[in-house]
Amino acid sequence: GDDDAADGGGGDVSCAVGDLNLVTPGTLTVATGEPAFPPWVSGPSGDNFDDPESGTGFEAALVYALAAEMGFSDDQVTWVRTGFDEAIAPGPKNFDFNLQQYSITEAREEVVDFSDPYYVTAQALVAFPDSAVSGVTTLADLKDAKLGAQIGTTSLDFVEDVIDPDSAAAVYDTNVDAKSALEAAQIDGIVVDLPTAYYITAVEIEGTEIVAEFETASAAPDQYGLLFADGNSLVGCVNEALSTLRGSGALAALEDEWLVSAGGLVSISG
Amino acid sequence: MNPTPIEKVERRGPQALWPRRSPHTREEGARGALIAATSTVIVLGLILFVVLNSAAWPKVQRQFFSWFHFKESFPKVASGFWLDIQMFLVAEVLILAIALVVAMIRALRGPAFLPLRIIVVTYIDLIRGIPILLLILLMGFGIPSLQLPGVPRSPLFWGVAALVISYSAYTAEVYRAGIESVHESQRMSARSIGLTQGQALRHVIVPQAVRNVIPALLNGFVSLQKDVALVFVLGVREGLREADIYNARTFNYTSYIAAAVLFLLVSVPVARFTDWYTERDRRRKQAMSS
Amino acid sequence: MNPTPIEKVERRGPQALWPRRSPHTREEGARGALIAATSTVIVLGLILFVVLNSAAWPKVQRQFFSWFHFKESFPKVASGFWLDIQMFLVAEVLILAIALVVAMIRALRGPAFLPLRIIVVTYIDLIRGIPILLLILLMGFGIPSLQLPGVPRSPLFWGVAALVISYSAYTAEVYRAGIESVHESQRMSARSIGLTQGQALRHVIVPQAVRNVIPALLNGFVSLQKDVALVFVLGVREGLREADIYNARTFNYTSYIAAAVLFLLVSVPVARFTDWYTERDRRRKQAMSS
Amino acid sequence: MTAKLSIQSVRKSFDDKTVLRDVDLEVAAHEVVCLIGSSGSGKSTLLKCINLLVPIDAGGILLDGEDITAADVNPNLVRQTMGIVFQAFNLFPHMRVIDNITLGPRKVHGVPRDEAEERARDLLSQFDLLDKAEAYPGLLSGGQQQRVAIVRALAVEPELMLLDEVTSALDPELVAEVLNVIKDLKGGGMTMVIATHEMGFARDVADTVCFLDDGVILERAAPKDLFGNPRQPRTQQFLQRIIDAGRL
Amino acid sequence: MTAKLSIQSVRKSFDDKTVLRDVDLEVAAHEVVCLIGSSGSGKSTLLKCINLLVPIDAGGILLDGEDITAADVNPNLVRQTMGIVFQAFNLFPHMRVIDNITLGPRKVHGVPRDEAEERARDLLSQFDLLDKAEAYPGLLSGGQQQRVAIVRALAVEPELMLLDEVTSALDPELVAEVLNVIKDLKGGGMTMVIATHEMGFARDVADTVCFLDDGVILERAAPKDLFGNPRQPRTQQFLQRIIDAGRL
Ligand SMILES: Nc1ncnc2c1ncn2[C@@H]1O[C@H](COP(=O)(O)OP(=O)(O)OP(=O)(O)O)[C@@H](O)[C@H]1O
Ligand SMILES: Nc1ncnc2c1ncn2[C@@H]1O[C@H](COP(=O)(O)OP(=O)(O)OP(=O)(O)O)[C@@H](O)[C@H]1O
Ligand SMILES: [Mg+2]
Ligand SMILES: [Mg+2]
Repeated sequence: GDDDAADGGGGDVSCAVGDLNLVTPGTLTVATGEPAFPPWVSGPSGDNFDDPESGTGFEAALVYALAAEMGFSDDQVTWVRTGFDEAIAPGPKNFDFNLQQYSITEAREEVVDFSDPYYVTAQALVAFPDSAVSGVTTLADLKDAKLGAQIGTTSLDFVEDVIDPDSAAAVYDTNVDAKSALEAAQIDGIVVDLPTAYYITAVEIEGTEIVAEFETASAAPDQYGLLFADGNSLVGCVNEALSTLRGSGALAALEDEWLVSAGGLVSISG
Repeated sequence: MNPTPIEKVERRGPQALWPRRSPHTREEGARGALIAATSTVIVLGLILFVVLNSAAWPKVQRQFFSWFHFKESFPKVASGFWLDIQMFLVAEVLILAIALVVAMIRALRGPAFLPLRIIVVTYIDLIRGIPILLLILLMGFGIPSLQLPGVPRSPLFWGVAALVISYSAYTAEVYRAGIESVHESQRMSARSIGLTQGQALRHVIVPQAVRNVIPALLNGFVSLQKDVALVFVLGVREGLREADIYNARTFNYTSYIAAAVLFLLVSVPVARFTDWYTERDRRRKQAMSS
Repeated sequence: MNPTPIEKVERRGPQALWPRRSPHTREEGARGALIAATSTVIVLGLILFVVLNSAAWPKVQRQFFSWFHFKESFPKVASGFWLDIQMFLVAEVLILAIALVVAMIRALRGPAFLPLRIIVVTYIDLIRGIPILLLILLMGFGIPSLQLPGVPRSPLFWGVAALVISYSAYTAEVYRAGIESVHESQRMSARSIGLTQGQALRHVIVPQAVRNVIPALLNGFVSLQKDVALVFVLGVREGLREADIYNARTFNYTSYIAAAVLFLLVSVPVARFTDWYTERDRRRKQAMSS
Repeated sequence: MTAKLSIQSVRKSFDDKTVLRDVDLEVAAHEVVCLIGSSGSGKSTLLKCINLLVPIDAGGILLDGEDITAADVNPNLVRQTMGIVFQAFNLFPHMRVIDNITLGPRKVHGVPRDEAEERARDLLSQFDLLDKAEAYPGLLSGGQQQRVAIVRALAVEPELMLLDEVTSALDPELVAEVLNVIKDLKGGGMTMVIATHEMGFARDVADTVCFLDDGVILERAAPKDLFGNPRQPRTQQFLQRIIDAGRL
Repeated sequence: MTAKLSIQSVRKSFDDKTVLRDVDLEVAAHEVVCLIGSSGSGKSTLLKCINLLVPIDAGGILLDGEDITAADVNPNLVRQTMGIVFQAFNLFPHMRVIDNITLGPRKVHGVPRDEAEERARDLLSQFDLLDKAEAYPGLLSGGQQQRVAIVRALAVEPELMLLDEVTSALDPELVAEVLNVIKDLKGGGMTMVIATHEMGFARDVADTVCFLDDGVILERAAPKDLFGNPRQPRTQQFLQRIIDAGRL
């Protein structure tokens, strides 16, 4: 799986449901995180949270759209949950593909396969209004800031490679811990992808705001892809379905529905 | 170098002399001990007072000590905890047995046993140096992905195996401390009645050694109880993992408190029972005197 | 019950008798030991052979044992590891001291010390029952968010403090095992020459106790060396965290191997040195005989 | 004048086993009392009670007329006025001989190290042990260890010495030396209570001999009376056996 | 006929200290040899060498003409033919008295527990210890402990007994009993090597007495000759001191 995902041989292989290389024949087995967060996976019920089967949330909705495109009915889609390590460990997988905002990088392609990107995001800075970083307008303003990010995200790469602050970024397992550090005033702000930024400022961390959005162009674009076991021939068919969705405008519609951007944010570029 | 005179002794009539219930209870430093205990309690109380009255306490309380979230998370955490207990029991039995064998091999004397001793020391040094998480990942993901025929693939199996391998190395060293604390003359006495090295270890040295290190063994016991949770990286949903999930979902840490309460419910009684038991045993077997 | 006759003894002329270099080297089970050692090596070799020749090995190797990724990740991991060493040194010194005080308080006898003993036992039981990660989170995030004036906010500070509090509880129990393994007659002798309980503990009991549990203390030492890494949950970028970051970025676990190698570079020499030193000390102070 | 040491109706049980039953004993200043009696009769236990190493169940022990078993007495100060040497050698194995001996004087009486060591070396040479000053106890023979234990007890310059079969592990050559040292101590006015199986030694050194039997002092007399003319049948039987064993 | 035990030019050093220098000793079957000598002269070390508990540096030890210090000898089988009782009591503190005694017979000789315990109780009652069978050693008095140690050594029915000052911690009443047991053993043909400070005991029981001095057997003779007419000045001096101590 060193090259393009298409080397599974998608062109030659039939993409009929019966011919697909599936973990459970006839069923599309999709993995996501435990728990999965809005706005990527939401739920219809009270807490609006973590119910992929409801098809609410961007990634959940995307999966059902892809499944339909590939010829699966909704009840032919089953969800499994994986931790980070299970998803990337070598050996057989218990899912056909896994999606939880995995950024596509070259190094990762060595051990797993990614689909074509299904979303490209910008990074955003979240902080309390009275913090040291509120009101910054240039990357240079952030040089002496103490910033945090979640491990394994391109947000972290962005802080390190693009902002490159004087004190190394604090790295957290989860945004929950990052939030606690913010509340403990151990860091000035956290960098997350924009959709997540919207969600956590609105729901999770009372009183925070999106201080700024970073222009995508200034960093390597952060592209999310579906993750497959290394060498999985399914990639080709999924990519086909994905490009159909993109061509038809269905993908953009899903983005609009779930990943609302309010606009009017301060934008910082290099 | 004149001996200090006895202070504050009153003459008493012999009728005051018996019966006495707790003779010479006044130990040196008795007042100091009372002062120390009282001031500890006062200081802790003060800290508690300051914390509880700080402006930000309600927020911290909500995030770490919320009764609501405790009740919410408890059932899930408890159900995962049951798996922890099972893993723990299986692992602990294996660890105590394997570590004992390892420690006994290490304690063998004589050049004939050198190769075995080298193997055992290498094992202990190497395994203790490796972060246990890495061992769990390596065995839990690495071995099944080799897809060797006849080799189990269950992450639970390999996770517990990794814990056993790692903890056995630590526990073997605890046993060794015990073995070395048994006086050499015991080994000699045992050999002199014709026991082999192995028999001497088994019947004479090890039983005394184990008694000598029970608190340290219990340490391993208590920390294994918590470390079984590490198999969560393999995707196993045990108690701490459930607490994690709850925490990630709600951004509230109280679920960890629920997990801690469960751990305490097991570990404290075990520790108290062990202390009571060893103390009783000690009294039965060893007089206060030479 | 007739004694077994001595087997396989040849008559030798007295000229063959001296000088002898290693008298009666043939220990019982010598052949068994050799067989055991050899077969262990053979079995390990076989396992290695099967693993290295399995179809999936190159994949596992690429993800766990890649020389390229080792070189790539090593500098970052090593720089973070330096922070680990610093945290470790500070924490270990505090732990050894605090735990000793705690263990000594626990070892005091007499009703006067009961309140102090209760405080100390509660501390040990409670702290050992709490997952160390929770303690780190609670102290590392909880205390600074109280925003008390004059109280440090640094996650490093509180992370290390949590480690010290947790490890002191475990280490105190190790010391206790040592203290209890010193024979009661030593305490009596010490008291009989007029030492107070505290002096008896300090000059007579504890020095012997520490020697008796050095391997178990070293266990704590080795595992603390790895557990300092846990402050990473507070966002501190130490060695294991750097390995984590590398792994998350590349999905490659070799960075953990780099971390393990660094740990081994410290822990193995320490373990070997300690063994050598205690053995020398033992030889100097304790004859083989009663 | 009150007695130096007065033991009044002391009772002691271990769990369900009564080891001392109403023991009464007066020891005058400068008096040497020897306790004899069969194994298990309670000699060692009585000495430990006097040293407050074993708490008594009932009765009282008075030192210079002061009840040292009273609740408000600091047992440590009491112990500083007594030296005790046990039946088994209880040296500290992690300390050199010289440190074993100077520990008490230095820590309890605050004697400077130099002075304590000088005094210790004097004592060691009296006991023919000067060359062992720097050795660890584990390297000494049994006899050497016991002699060091005696030196250690003497080093705190006690007013009252309690000796528990101190010669039992001693090489007979050295018994004479120990005897002489003890006689010197006696000459210097030391009050002593000595548990012993050496009847010759008791006859030589004791002012009073007490025969203990099953936790009771059955007979108490001057050595020549007790050995020459024992009154209790149990005492007679005990001494007869010793004569049979060639020890008297 | 070859000697039961033949010690040939045995040398032993601990680190830099030489403890045995070319010791030669022949013990015939059924002979009782007593080792006497001052503290530190090497008596205990010699007995441990014979029991192969301490490896020798040079020389040889022959049992029934067979070199038991040869490299191809299993020391365990050798030890099964000897019993040794140490100077200090080395009972196993975690085992009841009866288990201490039966451990050897059961594990080494495979005697069934019932049989071993029956035999052990016989021995215990001979030594007046039957009521202590179920007790743990820590609860026994010193004398009681040492008697149990003797019983334990006898329980494996050895061909050769090595006794290291077995009476030194014993209450004199019991010395006679132990002596009688040892005499019985001698009557039964037991070969024994006994280190002792009890000259009376040596005179009574020994066929031959060896005087050890600084790692060398200076004099070897029948007891009446050695005690009555010692030839070496060092032996005379040693005995004189013992007479002074009232022990001979
Ligand atoms: N701590 C203890 N617990 C229970 N029993 C004990 C304890 N200490 C001593 N004993 C018992 O008390 C009795 C008296 O023991 P003690 O050591 O005082 O005897 P002794 O006269 O000194 O005997 P010996 O001459 O053998 O030294 C013995 O039967 C012994 O088993
Ligand atoms: N393991 C050892 N290491 C070093 N020196 C030792 C060791 N064992 C004994 N020694 C020394 O060897 C010498 C002889 O000791 P040994 O115990 O054989 O004497 P002993 O004749 O039995 O004396 P005692 O009558 O006091 O029991 C002593 O000086 C002793 O210090
Ligand atoms: Mg006694
Ligand atoms: Mg000896």
